[in-house]
Amino acid sequence: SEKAKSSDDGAADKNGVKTGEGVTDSKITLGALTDMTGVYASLGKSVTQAQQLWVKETNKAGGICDRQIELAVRDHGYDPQKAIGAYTELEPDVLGFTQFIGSPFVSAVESRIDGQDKGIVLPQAWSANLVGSKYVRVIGATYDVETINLIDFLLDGKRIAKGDKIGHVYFEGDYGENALAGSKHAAKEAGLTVVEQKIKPTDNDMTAQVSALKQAGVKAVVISAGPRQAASLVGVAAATGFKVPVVGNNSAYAPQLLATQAGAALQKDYYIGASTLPIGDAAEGPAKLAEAYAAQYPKDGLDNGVIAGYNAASVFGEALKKACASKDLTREGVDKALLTIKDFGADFGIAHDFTDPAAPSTRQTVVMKPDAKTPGGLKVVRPAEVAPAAESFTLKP
Amino acid sequence: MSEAVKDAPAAAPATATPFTDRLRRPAPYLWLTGSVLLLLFPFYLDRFWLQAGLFAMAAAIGAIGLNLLTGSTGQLSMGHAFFLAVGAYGYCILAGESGTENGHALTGLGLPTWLAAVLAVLLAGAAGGLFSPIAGRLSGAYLGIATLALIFIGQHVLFNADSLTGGFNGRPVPPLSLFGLTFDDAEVVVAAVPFQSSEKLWYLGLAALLAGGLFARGVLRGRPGRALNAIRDHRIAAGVMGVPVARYRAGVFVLSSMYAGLAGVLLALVFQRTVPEYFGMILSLEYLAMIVIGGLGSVAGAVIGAAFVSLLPQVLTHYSDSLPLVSAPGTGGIAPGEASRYLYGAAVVAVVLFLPGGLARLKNPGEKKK
Amino acid sequence: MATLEIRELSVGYGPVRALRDVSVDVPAGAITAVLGGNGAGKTTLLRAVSRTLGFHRGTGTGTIRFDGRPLEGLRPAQVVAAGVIQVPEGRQVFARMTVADNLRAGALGARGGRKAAAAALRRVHELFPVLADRAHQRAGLLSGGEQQMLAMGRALMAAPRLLLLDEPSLGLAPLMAARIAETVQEINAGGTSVMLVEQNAAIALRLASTAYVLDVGEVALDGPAGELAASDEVRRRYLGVVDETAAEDAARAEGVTRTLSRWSA
Amino acid sequence: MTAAPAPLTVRDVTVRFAGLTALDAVSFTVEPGSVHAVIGPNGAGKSTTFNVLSGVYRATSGSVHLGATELTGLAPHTIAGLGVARTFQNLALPPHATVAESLMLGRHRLTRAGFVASGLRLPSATREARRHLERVREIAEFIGLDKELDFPAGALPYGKQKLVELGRALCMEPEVLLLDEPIAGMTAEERRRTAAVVAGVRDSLGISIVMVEHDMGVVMRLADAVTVLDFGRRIAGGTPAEVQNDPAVVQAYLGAQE
Amino acid sequence: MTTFIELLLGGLSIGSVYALIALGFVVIFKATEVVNFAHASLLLAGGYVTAVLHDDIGFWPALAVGIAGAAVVGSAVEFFVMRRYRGSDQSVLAIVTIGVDILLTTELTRRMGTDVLSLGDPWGDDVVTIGGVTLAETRIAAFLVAGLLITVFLLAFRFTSWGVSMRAAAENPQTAALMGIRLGRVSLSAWAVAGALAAVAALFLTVFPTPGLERATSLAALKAFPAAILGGLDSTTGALVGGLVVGVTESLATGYQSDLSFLGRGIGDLAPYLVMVVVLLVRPAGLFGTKELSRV
Ligand SMILES: Nc1ncnc2c1ncn2[C@@H]1O[C@H](COP(=O)(O)OP(=O)(O)OP(=O)(O)O)[C@@H](O)[C@H]1O
Ligand SMILES: Nc1ncnc2c1ncn2[C@@H]1O[C@H](COP(=O)(O)OP(=O)(O)OP(=O)(O)O)[C@@H](O)[C@H]1O
Ligand SMILES: [Mg+2]
Ligand SMILES: [Mg+2]
Repeated sequence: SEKAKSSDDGAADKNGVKTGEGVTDSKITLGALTDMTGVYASLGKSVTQAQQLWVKETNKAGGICDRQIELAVRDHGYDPQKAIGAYTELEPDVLGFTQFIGSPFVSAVESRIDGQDKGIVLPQAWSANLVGSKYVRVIGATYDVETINLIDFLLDGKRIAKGDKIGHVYFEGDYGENALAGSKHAAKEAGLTVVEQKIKPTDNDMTAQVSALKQAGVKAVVISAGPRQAASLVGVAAATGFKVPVVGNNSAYAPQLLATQAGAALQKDYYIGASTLPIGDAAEGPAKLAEAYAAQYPKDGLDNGVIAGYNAASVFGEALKKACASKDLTREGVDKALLTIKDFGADFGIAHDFTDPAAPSTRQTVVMKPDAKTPGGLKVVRPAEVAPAAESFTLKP
Repeated sequence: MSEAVKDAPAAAPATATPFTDRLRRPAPYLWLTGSVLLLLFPFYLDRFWLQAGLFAMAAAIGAIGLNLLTGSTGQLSMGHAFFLAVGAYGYCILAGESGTENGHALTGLGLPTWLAAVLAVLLAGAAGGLFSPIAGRLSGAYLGIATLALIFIGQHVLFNADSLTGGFNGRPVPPLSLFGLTFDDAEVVVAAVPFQSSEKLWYLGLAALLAGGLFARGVLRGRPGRALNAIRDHRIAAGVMGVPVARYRAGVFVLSSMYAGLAGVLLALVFQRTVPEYFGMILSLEYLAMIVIGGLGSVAGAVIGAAFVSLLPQVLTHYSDSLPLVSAPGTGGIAPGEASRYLYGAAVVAVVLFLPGGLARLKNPGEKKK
Repeated sequence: MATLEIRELSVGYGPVRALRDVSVDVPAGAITAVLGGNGAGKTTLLRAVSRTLGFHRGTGTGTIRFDGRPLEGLRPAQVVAAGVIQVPEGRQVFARMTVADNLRAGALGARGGRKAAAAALRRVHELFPVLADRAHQRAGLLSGGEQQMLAMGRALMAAPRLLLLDEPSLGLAPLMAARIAETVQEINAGGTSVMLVEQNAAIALRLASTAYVLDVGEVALDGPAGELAASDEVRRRYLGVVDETAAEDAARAEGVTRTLSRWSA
Repeated sequence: MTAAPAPLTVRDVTVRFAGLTALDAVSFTVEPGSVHAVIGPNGAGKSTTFNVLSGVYRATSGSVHLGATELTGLAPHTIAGLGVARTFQNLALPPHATVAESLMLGRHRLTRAGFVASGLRLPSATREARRHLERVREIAEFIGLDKELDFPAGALPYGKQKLVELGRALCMEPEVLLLDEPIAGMTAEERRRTAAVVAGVRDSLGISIVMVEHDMGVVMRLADAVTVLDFGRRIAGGTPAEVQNDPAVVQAYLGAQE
Repeated sequence: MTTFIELLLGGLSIGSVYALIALGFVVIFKATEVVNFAHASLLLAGGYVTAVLHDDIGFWPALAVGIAGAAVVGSAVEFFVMRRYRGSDQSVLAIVTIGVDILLTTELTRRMGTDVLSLGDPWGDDVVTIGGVTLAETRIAAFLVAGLLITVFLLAFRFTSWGVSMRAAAENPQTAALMGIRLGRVSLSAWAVAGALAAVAALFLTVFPTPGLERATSLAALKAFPAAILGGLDSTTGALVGGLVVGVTESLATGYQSDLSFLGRGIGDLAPYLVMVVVLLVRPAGLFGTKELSRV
């Protein structure tokens, strides 16, 4: 049968470039496992479109290694069965994945990735649990590190001080609980106490949480949830006269929120951390991308998913170029190439270092603030910086 | 009796006896061809299709169980996913080793995997038994929504009992070993075809499905099946006929939970890692859709419905590039995920509308439901 | 004149033929009885008139006219609006509703106003005092006979022009059955035509002016009730009047010789 | 089976529902092997009596014994297990199951196959099913339902459905058979035939039969003893002839005879 | 103590929104004995129409059109789908509504995309403070509206012929038809009313303190399930009480989660279900539901 074993690895093209899965003489196929119809639809859409934009630009510029890039996209709608199915489907035909939304699903296939498949996967999730694999590479600071940086921002601004209580409202699951680990670490270092409030993605009304935090007397709140929860939290806090700063992780904001009732409150005392500059920033990288993206997708708004997606695709592209240079476009070759990338992506505010699989590609965080006047709705209030407490923090013992 | 009376009635419907029933089934060679095809698939299909098939088999086992409960006894359950979770996690906990993963301590009993699989199924049954004060007393919509509570309780436990479930991280699933054969990704070459976990599990899944199907058929055609139907049709009369209603209701709940448990074990083996997100309400609803699409109260219906519901999205996504109407993700238009939901929603509505007995009726329109 | 004319009516339930070319007339102001054994098609006949065959997946051909107006193509509610009210077989009370609400449901199809409904209710309570006593009890908890009374009372609430009764005395004690008979007569005297399906042929034939006998879906006999009551066939099969020879016939035909031995296993 | 059937004793049974006494200290005894009729106006409490006897209702006070066994307070299926079978005044047949299946349900208490045995199709289960199906055929033939065995019970005419009910109860091989209006809704000829079946059951099986019936003709012909209820109280009892001429009975129930 | 009162009042206020949603379930159940899983999508439909129109025609007209629109969607579901299944098994019908829900939700979320839509209500984020406890004005409005609507329906079911028709049609369609009840009209009206109620509920579910209408809003509607069951699926009073109980339970469980942390955190969602299970153990038909009635 067709499945009968035939050795096809180690093939080389006329230029002596070794090729493997997902690479032909004229084409490099990359996979993207995204969510455009499920709970992370807004992220998935921006990331995917940005990556498609990158593919288009790259191909226009002649491709990589004389090959055109092709992106095979599968929308799993945040359904584990579909996600795993899509991974299984694409894996034999692609070189690697520029995107894999849903860290639980990435964890689910991680043993396959590390054990046999060995293709690079760049998940669009910033959980520390994903760090440590040679092939699954998180781009940017993980949630715990980001949270430590955010708390540092509050300490820095003298908004909180030793002995204070801070509230942490977080999602059940990977994202929230990883962020919580960060805030606990930061609190320990700075002599703070964390008041926990765990919520589920279906909770949209933060009234009870605000009541509880107010009662506990917290001086600031960290939110590691979705945009809606952040909007409700900030809105309710403002309306009930609970005037404390609120900081959120990069997933706790969407520019659409500015048009809601909470819009005004969000622009007052709410801060978001991320490992890239905001898309509306005047720096060259974001500005150019914003322009190109708006030209390509005039109907869609700009948000930070655009940068995240584009950045991830460029990292993959960079690895491909290096692999091409060393004449090895196999998965192994690309992985080796990625491990040599040390200082990439500074156009978007932060340089990433991929040489150590056990560490996130950066520990820096840009702190931003919602602002209705900038495209993408965010402006920088503190440029990329690492909190001392985040320097050496590792989640894994 | 006079001769005239013995004349068969003009419009005699299908007889109920198993013997004649057997005669009415499609010719044996059809079965034979089907079986041979099923047995050969691992030699030709790639992992994606095998895995999709395995998902469908697991779903079919679970759906058979749910059909015993909802179709045959009239007890609506929306908590099926909970018992799937008990099976899946039960297996992991029983078979897994204690240790730490990602900094979390994980408890495991390290039992032989085959024993763990059996115990996991029993554990799911026991979980169903714990629910029997409710399952024995409630029916209809009330039971349906009461069982929904199981989903929420289940998810809560899955996320919070870290040391057992691994929390949001889930747990790795130890590969099953049976008679010295391990169902893992280590390649075994059979007829020049490399057999990995999917290929090996394929046969395990087939065997489990066949056994589960035959067992359910036996139950339905036998004394318990009649008692269950009687409870569905007229609870008081069933009691007066000597059927202990609460005990049977609880009993079938346990049995259906065990089917779910078995499905859960198989799913876990296919997934190779348990993820708490999977065992949510949507999954329960999908199972309900399966049995309605396939045909309430029938084993074949459950299998057909399960195949339909579980394969449809995978197939649509797979062929999303070449299907009209459906556009590739990110290019605007209807995404394959959406298209498959439209189709699946419409299928639920349409099947019930045009085939009141479910898809199973298509095969054999005259056949009595069972 | 309000007349019901049924012509060449054939009805089938899937493959089962329940009625074949049945023609029946219910003249205005008269009581017409329909007799027949189990499965003869009596209920089917009434369903065809009230247009509720659809609920049983039955289909029919032929014509049914009420007051010259064809009933085919009407919805059940429109038939009710025309003044044709049926008391269904097997009581069919709304079990979870109170007795009072059942009666209110009966009045929904009535053409009279609030006053007429109040008067009808008074009348029903007079006929069946137990329905007044139990006004707030759930109908499903009534005894079988009480439910039958409720079903009858409910139909009377609608002030029908043509009343279709499907075994109104089923399960009623002799006294109550006699009361129902009187009531039917009284209603009829008030100008309502009645089509009466009854197993209790004695009562039916006494009340009715004409009668039809259905046998396996066909009209076997019809004529003035008095004449039918005198015929041997009707006497033996429906009136339970047994003379010597008939009893012997019956014994032979029915295989009374059959016995059942004790199960010993 | 048991050689000497036991008497069924109802002693001082009272049943109260919110604001209503459906049975008020009713006592009677059903002699073994006899046909005992319970008659009375509508709502007198006849079906309630049956519901108490079969365990569907719980008596507020009083007791029911079958021989020495106390039935009061037992669950319906336990009572069925002791050999008390009944039919229902308002049919209680599964609409889609065939007559044969409905009758097989009656065999429930006599058969053993559970989930495991049936699921695995153990030979014991198969054998059992075959034997009992045989007996079901026999009973169906006895009551004249052999032609309808494969029909869905729900599509049969009312009178036939009543027969199926009777057959299902007979299939339980009862010691006491409770018949709630077994011949209502039948023509005279069918009544006669059904009455013959009931008589045949008593004669050939020798079981006790308690029967609620409004057809006095049949009661007179079949019953060995009669209990008359009115408003939940026992107002008369004795042989059919005695009861028929009891003025209280005439006044409450029979009315002026035609 | 003020926390307790604040949480209690907060719970009552969100509870009245749940009560409104639950009322929609109850109306359909009373009229057709169907558990309507498509209710969440009706809610989405009503909210969506209001959200896209309010900019152009103002809030109140938009709300009116939204209510009418959801009523039309509800009627369409009845007319094109549910009507064809009359007489089917209850669980089959429930599952058909799941199919309908999938269709409607997919279409609506596709239209909404990833936006968070504002309904443009006039209350904004205004709050009132009573004795140190702050409450959103929107929630007070919700409480009043829920109370009003539930009273109206309670009376309508009990005293109008519409109510009698509806209950009769639900219980025994054939006999109801024999009473001259127009089954089609009755169930159509029930679905229309449920749609309208869903639109009202959508308004209160998406205004402050929640950020707005978006694809996940329909998930929040699921919380009305325990509310409807707990109160009794066929009871309007039950919808109100159930909604309030769920709201308060959820609010207290959330507010005191630190004290309850031995149960695992985040039990706010779970607590209503636990309360529901306990209630069902004691009263299998909910607090105010009609007990399963059966005599033979
Ligand atoms: N719903 C149904 N589906 C299939 N067949 C039916 C249905 N209802 C009635 N029949 C068949 O139609 C025929 C006539 O039945 P029908 O109920 O009209 O008889 P009937 O004269 O009213 O009998 P009874 O005196 O027992 O009430 C019977 O053979 C019966 O089996
Ligand atoms: N579960 C119940 N709840 C309330 N009342 C009941 C219940 N069961 C029976 N009753 C009442 O008890 C009385 C006796 O009912 P029962 O059914 O025993 O009468 P019956 O003698 O069988 O009458 P029929 O000849 O009309 O069948 C009736 O008035 C009935 O309404
Ligand atoms: Mg009839
Ligand atoms: Mg009775």
